[in-house]
Amino acid sequence: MSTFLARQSPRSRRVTIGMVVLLVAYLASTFGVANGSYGTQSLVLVAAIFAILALSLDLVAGVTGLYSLGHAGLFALGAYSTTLLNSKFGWNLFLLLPLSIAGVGIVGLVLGFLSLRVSGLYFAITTFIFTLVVVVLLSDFSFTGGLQGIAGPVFPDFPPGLAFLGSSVAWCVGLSLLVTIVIIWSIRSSPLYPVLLAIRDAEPFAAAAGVRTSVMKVGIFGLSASLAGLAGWAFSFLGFISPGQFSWTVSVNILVMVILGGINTRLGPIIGAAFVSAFPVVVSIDPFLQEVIFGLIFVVVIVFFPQGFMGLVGSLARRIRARFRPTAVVVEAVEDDASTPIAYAHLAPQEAVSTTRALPAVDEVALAAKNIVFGYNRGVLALNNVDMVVKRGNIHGLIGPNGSGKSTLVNLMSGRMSPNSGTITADGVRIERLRAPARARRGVMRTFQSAVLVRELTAQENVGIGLYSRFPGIAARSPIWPLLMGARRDSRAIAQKSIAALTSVGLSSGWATTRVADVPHGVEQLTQLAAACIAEPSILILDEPLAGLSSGEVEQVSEILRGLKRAGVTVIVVEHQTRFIFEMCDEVTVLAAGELVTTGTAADVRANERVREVYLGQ
Amino acid sequence: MLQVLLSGLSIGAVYGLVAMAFAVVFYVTRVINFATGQLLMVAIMLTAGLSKAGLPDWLSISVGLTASTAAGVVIYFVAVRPVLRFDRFSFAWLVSTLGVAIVLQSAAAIIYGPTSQGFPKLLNRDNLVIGGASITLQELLAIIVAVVAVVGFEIFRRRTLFGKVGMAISSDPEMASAIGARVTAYAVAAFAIGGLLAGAAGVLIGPITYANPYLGDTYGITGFVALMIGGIERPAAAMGGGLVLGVLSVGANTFIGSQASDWFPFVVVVVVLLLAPHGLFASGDALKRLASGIGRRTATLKGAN
Amino acid sequence: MQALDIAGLSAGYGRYDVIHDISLRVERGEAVALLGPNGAGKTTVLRAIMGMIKQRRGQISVLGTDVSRMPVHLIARGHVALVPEGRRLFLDQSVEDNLRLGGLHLRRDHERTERLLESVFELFPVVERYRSRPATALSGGEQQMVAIGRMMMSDPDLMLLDEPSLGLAPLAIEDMAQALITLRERGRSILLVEQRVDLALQVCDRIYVLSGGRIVEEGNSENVNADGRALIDAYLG
Amino acid sequence: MKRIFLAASIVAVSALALTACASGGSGSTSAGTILIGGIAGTTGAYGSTGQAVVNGTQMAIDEINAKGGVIGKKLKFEAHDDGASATTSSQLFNKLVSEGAIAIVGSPDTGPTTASLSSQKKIPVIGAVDDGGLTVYPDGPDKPPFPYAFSTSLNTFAWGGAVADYALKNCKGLAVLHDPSSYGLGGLAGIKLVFDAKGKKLALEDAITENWSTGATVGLKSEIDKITASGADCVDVWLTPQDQASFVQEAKSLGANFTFLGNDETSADSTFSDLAKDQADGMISALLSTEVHPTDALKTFQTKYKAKFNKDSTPFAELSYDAIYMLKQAIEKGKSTNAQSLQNQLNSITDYDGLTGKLTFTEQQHTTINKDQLTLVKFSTTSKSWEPLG
Repeated sequence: MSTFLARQSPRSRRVTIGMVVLLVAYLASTFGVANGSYGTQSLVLVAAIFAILALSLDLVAGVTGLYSLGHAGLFALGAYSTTLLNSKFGWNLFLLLPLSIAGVGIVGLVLGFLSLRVSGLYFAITTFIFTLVVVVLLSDFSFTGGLQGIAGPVFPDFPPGLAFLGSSVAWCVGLSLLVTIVIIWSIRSSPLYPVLLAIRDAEPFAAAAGVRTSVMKVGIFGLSASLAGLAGWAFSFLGFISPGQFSWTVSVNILVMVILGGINTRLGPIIGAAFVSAFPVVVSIDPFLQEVIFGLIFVVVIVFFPQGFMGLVGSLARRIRARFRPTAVVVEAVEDDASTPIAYAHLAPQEAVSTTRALPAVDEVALAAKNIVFGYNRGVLALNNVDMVVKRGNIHGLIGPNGSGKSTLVNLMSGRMSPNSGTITADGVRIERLRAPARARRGVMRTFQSAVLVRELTAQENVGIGLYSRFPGIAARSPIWPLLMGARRDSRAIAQKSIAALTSVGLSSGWATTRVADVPHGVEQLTQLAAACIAEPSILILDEPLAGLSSGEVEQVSEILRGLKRAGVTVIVVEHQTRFIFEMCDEVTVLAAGELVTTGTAADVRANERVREVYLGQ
Repeated sequence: MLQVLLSGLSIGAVYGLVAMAFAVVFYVTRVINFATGQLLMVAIMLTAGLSKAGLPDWLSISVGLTASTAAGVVIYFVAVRPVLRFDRFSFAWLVSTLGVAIVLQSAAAIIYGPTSQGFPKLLNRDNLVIGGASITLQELLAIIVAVVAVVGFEIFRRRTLFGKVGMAISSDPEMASAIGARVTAYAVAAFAIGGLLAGAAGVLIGPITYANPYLGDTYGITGFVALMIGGIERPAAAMGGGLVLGVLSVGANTFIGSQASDWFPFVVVVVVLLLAPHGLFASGDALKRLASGIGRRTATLKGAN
Repeated sequence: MQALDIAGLSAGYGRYDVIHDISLRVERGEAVALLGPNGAGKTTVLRAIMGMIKQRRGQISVLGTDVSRMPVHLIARGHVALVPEGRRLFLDQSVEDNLRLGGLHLRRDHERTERLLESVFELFPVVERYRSRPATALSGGEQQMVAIGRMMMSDPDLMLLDEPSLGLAPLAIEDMAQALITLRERGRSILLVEQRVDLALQVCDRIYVLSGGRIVEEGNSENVNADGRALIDAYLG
Repeated sequence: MKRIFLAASIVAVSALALTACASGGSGSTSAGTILIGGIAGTTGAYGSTGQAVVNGTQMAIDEINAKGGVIGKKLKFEAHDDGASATTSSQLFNKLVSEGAIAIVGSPDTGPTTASLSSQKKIPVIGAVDDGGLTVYPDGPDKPPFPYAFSTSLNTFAWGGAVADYALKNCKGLAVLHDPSSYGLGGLAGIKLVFDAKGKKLALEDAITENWSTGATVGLKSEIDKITASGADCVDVWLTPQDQASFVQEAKSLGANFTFLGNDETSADSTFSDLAKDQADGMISALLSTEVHPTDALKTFQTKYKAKFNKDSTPFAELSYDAIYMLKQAIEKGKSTNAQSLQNQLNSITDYDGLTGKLTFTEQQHTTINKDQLTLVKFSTTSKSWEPLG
């Protein structure tokens, strides 16, 4: 142990010690509960089971932005399948553990797949109906015990030698919660977490980074469902199950727990679950008055602390910290920076981006769009028979007046949309029907006109999202991420590469740890550029990279582009600032009103009469 | 058959009014008021209480409706506005409106006691026989009120300037305020109309269900399911969903079996959501959209290969 | 009394300011252009005037009234109207309804509303032809005219236009420029955000150039035409 | 990092606190009192029944304590509201058992939960265990009951049997509308037991899902046609009093000429007759014979109850009162509060002279009230009361 600790850095050593302390404390309290009175046990165990549900819901609702009201139904499936298969068919309870986790997980995958055709509120509604249907089925069939329910299986006691451990059910529930906490907290500390937030807040960005967002959403919902199955399995040992315990109000209550405790926080769902489930049992006053107070607490907490208990704790903590260390508040430091020019790190263009994929064969065609036709729903054609051929290793400009179809063409090339007709090839392979993530995996990366980043994450974490497709198995490994040596190494590698990428676009390390919500526009744009460069693309498409940048920052971007060119990356730039385009680009394509005007060198284009006409408005 | 249709429509009208109460609020504010069922309950309890105290029925009913309308407005100011001011896109109103629902329900139980109380019979004694099917005048009134509500609302929405401002707020609240529309006033109005519609549903169903503080849950949920069937985007569609739900429940009861009214409507809801995820009446032609949807999907599948 | 007087305005979204210490004014009957590259903060200035974002510092007065803390709808009723970026018509409603909604606070003055409607139709005959069509059915240029018409319907003293030329065919742009000139000649004050310098110079008396959220240049259109051409080029390539 | 330590210390502190609670909890009853737990839904639409149960129990306990308690110890009654929630009910059951309760009274609304937990935890559940019937005999009237559930409650089997007896004598055909919970199914089982014994069949049986808290079932009207079609002239409406009232009114306003029969709830309080008003006339139900012909003891109890709680006593108060005295007898005979001893002693109580009649438990019989203790009654609007039939 000591040698293991000695090998770690001081920070990670502290983290490890902290984790061990936390684990020991957790097991000690489980021991305490297991040896406590029945009353304490039933109180804590019900709260713990709802904590599992709340944590699993927070993963889909808080982190991934899918407000599920199907968790009571999934919970019911876990509890009923365990009870029925055990009592009617005599299946072993420990065999039923993996079965109910997997079974409910599969139901979750199917439900997620069907529901994700709709998003936002409609996702909530579809999953809500799922809960209603499950409960109606459970109440109407006689083998489920109908409305009155059915007694759950009895969990085997510990063998005599272990009897000092106390109630076996308490350990069963305690360990189930522990597993859930480990999984959820691991995901929260893994590189998957920023990716999930990106799916929630900036889906195009995630897709452009190579994340198959819809697959990911279904997968995360499936994982969350299997945790609800685990909760159901454990719940069946608490005594008695009946349809009323899994009604739609329970679904809503779980969401209430998450929101009341603090959505998208580590401890919030647990606190919310403990409060909501324990309140009616612990507070014994006039029962009607108790209900009134319960309702009032909902309203008051949400109205005054819309981010729930954790929001309250957070603001208190900030206030206390501010009192003791007023200068250390990061936000203030940033606001000071706002008025001064962005602090750039020393530029090291030659190291800007190292790419191993691009081959410097200038005459070869990197990307070719041929005969592209595209129209939005039955309207006029946004692009009519447009050709664009980009040579390898070139910087290729794409210009045209507003509304000429530049952004549309970029979206077609990067895979946000597919053309009505025409072909797009990258490195000789047809890609026009591939979705954005698949194109990203083929080395076609892009940035967006106005940066779409996850505002609550730091610049460094945002850049790390760009590496998603470069580190295999991030999603699969995320549930036990901190426990894997290789994964921790990957985390460090991702952090280092992200910082390096930020440095290579000229952002000093101070910006790396600042939330994107707090950085100025220029830094956000450069962060986005770093996120696209970090995955070592062979073709990089930049959609108005200069939008909103100061002249110093424009020079910065020029420098980065030159570095990319040296590294052999093919770059396509859409930009309004024609001076920049003419200076930087080997070739320039001009569009106007959805049609190709010309393609040629800067000098050719400048001299072209039609270009002057349509573009410069003369 | 006609009997099923008439009975179904009459109960569906009540579901539809509750669904419309949800939808009107959602239309303007993008908020689902989870205390809508409790507004129905407020109207029922007050009407019953005042009528028992000796007030004439019409006066009790008007006080009941006024109270549910006012309660709707109070919910907006207490539970919705502060939440939306903090974050326009948060779902926190889910918790706060639910909290109000619990408070209203428990307060009613404290005041009136938890057991059911009598409700004025109104028109429930008088029967009308149409083509072999019988319907009470109260049920007929429910259908009429529903028709008036939906037609009136649509005329108001499409033909009056106020209605058009409402539409504008619904589609782009910020731009609507930039042409001088008082978005807050419209939100208040929406909550008031929601309260009135829910209250009307209460008065119409009261003679059958009697007055009970826990009625809000029962009708809140059926109204919500009706909303799902019809589609949440347009109040008129919500009413359509209510009528469909009513006819389906009564039809299932008559033709399949008494308990089929529990599950059959949900089967329909599932089918509806699979075919038209945004509800049956969400936009004119669900089937056409379905066909084009399938076409699109096969196209993308082909593309993926 | 100026149509618009902005002093020391800083504003933005979230924690961060997009525009810093902006001061500008529009005299009555004057057309002023706000130029600058994408992301310079032009739209933010318009949104701040309209009350659509909270400003952190500074003062905005319209016709001598301080509107800094006023809610949006009151500013709109105080004779300011906006043609926003992307037009933002009420797409599910007819062209005529869109126009009449623009004249919301004049609803009691039927005569004036009808007169304004006539003047919109006079300026944009094509809009009259499509008056009963839903706004979605119109092309981009036609929608832009409806958006300008909607702004005119409130009979505003100060007109804010955000890139009205966006997505328009060259001919339509010319029509629109003429319409704006007509409006200015009728004594309206105009603040025009535009990327097309030629259009801005054609319509406006004075310009401000915005970059990185700050005003970096101001001057008369003639001066800019004469010797400021280089300056504009510096910004727009 | 800081957060982790913070979290760790929170967990550690709460662990200590919980262990402290745990050690404090178990010893509290040994100091000369006997704890009896109570679980009853005292809120919700069904709350008045729960309140009656709590009040009746409390009266018995106060009386016993006033006379010096049981085997030298005072009784202590701790009742909680389960809000008609099975989860809360199991939590409360565990809580009360852990505090040392020797028996649990109730629950009148989550009986299936308390009855099945009683056999799991081997702690007697007594008194108003829902409405007897299937709650106590989960596998049907002819199978063994839950070994630790001793119901003195109104018994759906008994009421079903009494109603069936009436129907066999007076009706051409009987239709039963019942709710699908153990309550309605219990009534149905009681009716069928009598019909099967005579080789008769029901004209119609239909399960109606109703919201137990409010009734408020709206699809009842379409049942009227089904009943007419089945040829039945009598209808037993085994639903909530609200739904009974609503159904009777609808049927009568449509001119259907049925004889309406009720269940134990119909005549238990005034809910039905208040709601149905004039239409309540002629409704047939059954009452405990002791209610119809009250004994002196019952009259005294009812007066005292009214004086104490300012409410009329209901059978639920009376039968809970009886349950406590039967428990007292069991404790005294066995001289122990041990669960095993209580079970044995309760099983051997014969003809206890209670407010609700002569009460007997045996190993097979875990409900005290059977159909022989009932008197059929009919509601009269003129006297505004339930009058015994012939």
